[in-house]
Amino acid sequence: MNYTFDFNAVTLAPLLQGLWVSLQLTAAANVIGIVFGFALALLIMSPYRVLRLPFMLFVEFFRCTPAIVQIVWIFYCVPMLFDVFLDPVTMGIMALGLNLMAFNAEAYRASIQAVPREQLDAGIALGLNPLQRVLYIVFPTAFRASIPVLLTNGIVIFQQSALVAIVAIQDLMYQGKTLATETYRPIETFTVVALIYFAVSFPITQIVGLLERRRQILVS
Amino acid sequence: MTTSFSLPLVKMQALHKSYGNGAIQVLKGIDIEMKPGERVVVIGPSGSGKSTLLRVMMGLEQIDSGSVNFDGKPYISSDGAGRKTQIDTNVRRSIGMVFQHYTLFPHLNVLQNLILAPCKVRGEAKAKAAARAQALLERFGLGAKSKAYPAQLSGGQKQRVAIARALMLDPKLMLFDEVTSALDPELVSEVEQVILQLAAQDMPMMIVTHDMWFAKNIASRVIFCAGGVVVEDGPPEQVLGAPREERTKEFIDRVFHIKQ
Amino acid sequence: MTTSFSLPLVKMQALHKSYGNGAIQVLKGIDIEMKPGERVVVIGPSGSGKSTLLRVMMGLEQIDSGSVNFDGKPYISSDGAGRKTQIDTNVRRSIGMVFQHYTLFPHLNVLQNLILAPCKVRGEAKAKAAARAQALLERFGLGAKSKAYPAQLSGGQKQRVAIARALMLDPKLMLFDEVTSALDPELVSEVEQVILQLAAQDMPMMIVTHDMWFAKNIASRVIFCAGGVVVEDGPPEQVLGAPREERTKEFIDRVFHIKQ
Amino acid sequence: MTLDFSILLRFENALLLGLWMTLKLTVICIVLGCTLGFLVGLMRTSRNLALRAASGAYVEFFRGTPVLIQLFWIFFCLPLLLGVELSNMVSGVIALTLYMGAITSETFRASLKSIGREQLDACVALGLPKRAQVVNVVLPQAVLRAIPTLLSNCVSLFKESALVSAVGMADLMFVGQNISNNTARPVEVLTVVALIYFVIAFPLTRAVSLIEGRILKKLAI
Amino acid sequence: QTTEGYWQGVQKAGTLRCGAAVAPPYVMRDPATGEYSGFFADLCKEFADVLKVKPEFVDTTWDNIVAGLQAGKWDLSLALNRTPTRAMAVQFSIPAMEYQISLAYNKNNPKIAAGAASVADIDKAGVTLAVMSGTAQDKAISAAVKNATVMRLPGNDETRLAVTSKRADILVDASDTNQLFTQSNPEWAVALNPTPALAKQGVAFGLPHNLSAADVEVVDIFLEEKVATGHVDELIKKAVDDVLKGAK
Ligand SMILES: Nc1ncnc2c1ncn2[C@@H]1O[C@H](COP(=O)(O)OP(=O)(O)OP(=O)(O)O)[C@@H](O)[C@H]1O
Ligand SMILES: Nc1ncnc2c1ncn2[C@@H]1O[C@H](COP(=O)(O)OP(=O)(O)OP(=O)(O)O)[C@@H](O)[C@H]1O
Ligand SMILES: [Mg+2]
Ligand SMILES: [Mg+2]
Repeated sequence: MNYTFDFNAVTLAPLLQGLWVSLQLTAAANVIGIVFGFALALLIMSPYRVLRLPFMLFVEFFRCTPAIVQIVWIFYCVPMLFDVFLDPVTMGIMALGLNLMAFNAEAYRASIQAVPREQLDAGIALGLNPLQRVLYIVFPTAFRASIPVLLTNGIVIFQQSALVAIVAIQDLMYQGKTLATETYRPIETFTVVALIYFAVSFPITQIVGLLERRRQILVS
Repeated sequence: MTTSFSLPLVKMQALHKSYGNGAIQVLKGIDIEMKPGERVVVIGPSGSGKSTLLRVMMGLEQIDSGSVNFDGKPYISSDGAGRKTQIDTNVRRSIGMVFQHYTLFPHLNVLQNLILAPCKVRGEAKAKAAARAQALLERFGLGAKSKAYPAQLSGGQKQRVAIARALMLDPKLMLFDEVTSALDPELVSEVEQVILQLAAQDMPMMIVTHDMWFAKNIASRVIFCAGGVVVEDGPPEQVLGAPREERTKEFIDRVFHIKQ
Repeated sequence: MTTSFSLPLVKMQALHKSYGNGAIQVLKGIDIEMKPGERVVVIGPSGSGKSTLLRVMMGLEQIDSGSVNFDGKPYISSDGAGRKTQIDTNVRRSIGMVFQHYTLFPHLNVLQNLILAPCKVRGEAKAKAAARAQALLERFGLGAKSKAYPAQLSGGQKQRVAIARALMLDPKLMLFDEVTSALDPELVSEVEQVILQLAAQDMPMMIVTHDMWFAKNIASRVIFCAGGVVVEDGPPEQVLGAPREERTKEFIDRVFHIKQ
Repeated sequence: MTLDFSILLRFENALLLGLWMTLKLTVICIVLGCTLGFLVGLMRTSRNLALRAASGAYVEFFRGTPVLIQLFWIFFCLPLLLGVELSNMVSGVIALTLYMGAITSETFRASLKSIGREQLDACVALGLPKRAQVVNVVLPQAVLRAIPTLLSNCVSLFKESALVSAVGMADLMFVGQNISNNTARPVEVLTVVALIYFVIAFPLTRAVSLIEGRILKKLAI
Repeated sequence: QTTEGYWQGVQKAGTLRCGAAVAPPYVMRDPATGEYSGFFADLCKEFADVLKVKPEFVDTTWDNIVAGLQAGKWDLSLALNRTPTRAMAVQFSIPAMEYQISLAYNKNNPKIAAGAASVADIDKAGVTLAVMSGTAQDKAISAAVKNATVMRLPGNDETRLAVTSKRADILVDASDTNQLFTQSNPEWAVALNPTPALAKQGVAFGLPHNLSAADVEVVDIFLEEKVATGHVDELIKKAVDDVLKGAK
């Protein structure tokens, strides 16, 4: 290896600016994913076929196509088809939020279905009405059970947010690419960018691991 | 209690129940009358429908046909024409049930588990319900555990909390479905003592158990079910000690080993 | 058996065992001698170290100090200086064990479960092992199940297969750790019958059980353990029927309810 | 605007060619990635601290950074660092294999961990030699239990492979964008590209739940 | 012999690897076959003939066309503008032609005043300029605008898509490239060559950093002749014709 490193070329300011955008995208997408994902979960579990089917299709579509295709599609095709023009960051939030919604809906569904039937039986035996059973038994237990998956999905979306660089939203990846082409120092730039992503994700994955271990102890 | 002693507390008539759209016939015509103050122990082979019977009584299952009256009022009925079972939810509230697997709500602590139903169902004030709950817990030797979460309790403690929770609604009938069979042998008796304590106060109950000693000590009447029908019904000395039916005898010998 | 009858089959000396680097002392000096043909039932409160004792005998656990001789040969030993426990794996092969939770290999069918060890350990020919296995299964009333997978069997059937699997290696001692306590009450006796059948052939065994009837019928000797030591040791009539130690009596009363 | 999907017929071959590249890349990386993942999964449960730390760092890093940056890094930095020339295909295979290895190692680790201690106790009680314990008891169960998650991992890889278009590999996504530029019909082209991905991935996800049900039933877990 | 020339090495390998990112009419990729055309691609083929090796086009993007050369993924990059900063990372041949930057836009777009002629006229807040990330036009426009937003996209496909889908207002590209774009979208697309000119640079082959002066000279001499004889102009004309024919 005859390469001489020069990390001085990597100016942190634009990268941190980009990180700020990435974090904003991630946070907003997570709000959408966590809130509307739950509504979506209820819809795909609806007893009515006509209601259930279109939303199931929606979920499966987002789960079974590459995120980059979704982002490019939403970015270019939505304006052409529907004549709506939103600023790029809003579009990015929409794309990532819809994607996360689909994945979170699945997580919610799984944990709602995992609420043991006995818990509901106990609710009936205690005279709780159906709404009270959902409110006081199903929601709290299901939500708690889904927290680790929601967090994991949240981190995944942080990483997927790098894809918006391809549609020129000025996130961390975009700033990294720009810096790399400006300075002709791709190794240093991409290494620093990767480390920044890692520095944000890693602590959260550790927290998820901790939560999961604690849950296992609680459940057993 | 307001009911006159001659009226039955529970009157089941021709109960039929199947699973899988009639594929598995579980109850094939059950008629049981239970007087107030009676403690009925139900025994029978695995799969004979004991749990199903209790679940029907609790209003947890649809029935195919038959009816149940409770305390003189119609409670459950189905005309057998495939329509939904009619269950009177007001009547249902006067029945309490404890299950084999601890069904405490894991996200609530002991006190919260106890006061959830009184507050939400009857709109009782939190403080008042909490005071009643604490008193009940003291009585069951769990006074110190009111802030603990279910995961921090032993199996026996969980079952005692579950019993206390059911009692918070002042039930007129308690159902117990193998409440000790998931417990370590050493923890069985602490739960059984609590139920015996209730029995001493003349609480009417229906109990499914495999514990011979407990059955003998708690029952005022024993019913042996097999194949979805009542095979033998009588005082414990008869059904457990000197069964008249061959099937009862064979079952008692096999499960309780008592005769050897 | 080649051993002369005066020699002990098992001789445990000053067994000490702790978990968590000495934090939890489980066995605090156990000395048990067992003669060939003896059937020792071990009883005691939960956490008293019964399972640990059997696991040590099976060579599944390291010990802190002490030794076990088997059939006159040194089998397990540890000098207490923190060095690894010495376990003679050849001797270990002459001991069989059945656990509380069916530990059949779920991806192998019944026959494959039975012949895995003989083929891999002793290099027995597949056909020969299969023939022996089939014969054993017939004897245990499982002749028709040899192609079934564990998931397709009832709990009682699984435990009988587990016993057959252990017998395939012609053990000189069998260990049973609460083999019926995870079973439905009705399935208990089919497993106990199989063990009684082995007892009738003078198979030496050590059994942990909470089933009073079974303990009485199988034991030639009962040991009551508590707090990591042997509290009482004697014939079943004594330990179960008229215990000399206060702790034994209290335990028997509580767990077996027999005295009430 | 009016949509006209018929223009895509002219590019049937191009799309198939792109799909072929995507599938080739996916299949190669599945094979290599699963192998790597299995070895790393074993390393992560190893008693050797150095092995554990190294494999842990690898997995955490690849799970903690976007695949896009991994691709960029391996495409443009790795050759410089190693001082060797790597073709696009080789770079793509390396990048996606490392990604796949990281996610499957977690799958294998979980499935190894899910084999209860009782199974190993039973092995000892039966006197099984170490080799038979691993080959006849642990491995088959670990692989069986891992299958459903491995399949999901494969679907993920298939989807992530679309990212190689960003570094200029002519996969399905790249070809799609190329066509959309030439025909000025992005809506039709991108929609069809998305549908192609969907048509392949969806049955696979269905298969996952089917197989999962079977395995759960068979092993009665 | 101590050092063997770079091109001898290529001859030994048997193929000349050319890094190609799309920018019609310089470099074009037929989506149906994946084959490359355009006049720089033609030049590359002719240079391969000189070396008596097969040309091989490696797909890439404008973002990576320098990095790929640095990483040794190919032997020369097609249609690279000569800029001083790039020259610090890679080497250049002599220019094959001069290029300038034009601005293409939708003539119905209210944000762009009718008489716009200079960069200053369109440099307003709210105006988005789409440009291929990492290209010379990217560098030039980024330096020139103060108020408008620059939207850097990975390739020609995306920049055109951005303007077509109205995600961006103006497409900043080489004037030849933009001319092709307006000619194939005559209903709405127009282009203007800003005055003063944004950049006048030579377009050349990008060459690895470690090439010796003698190796660079091989390419220079090859190009010198093609330019002088007017052969390059012929190739350009042919490429433009091809594009316009294909659009119909
Ligand atoms: N939800 C269900 N769907 C289908 N079949 C069921 C269902 N619940 C119970 N059954 C079947 O109904 C029959 C009676 O079950 P039940 O649980 O009432 O028996 P049990 O007498 O309580 O047995 P055990 O002593 O094992 O608890 C069994 O054959 C069982 O398989
Ligand atoms: N792997 C382990 N790590 C730490 N402590 C353990 C472990 N296994 C057992 N123990 C502890 O050792 C003690 C004895 O356990 P053991 O299982 O031998 O009791 P037991 O007599 O078999 O009880 P039971 O009747 O409940 O089966 C208990 O306090 C238990 O918590
Ligand atoms: Mg039952
Ligand atoms: Mg034990």
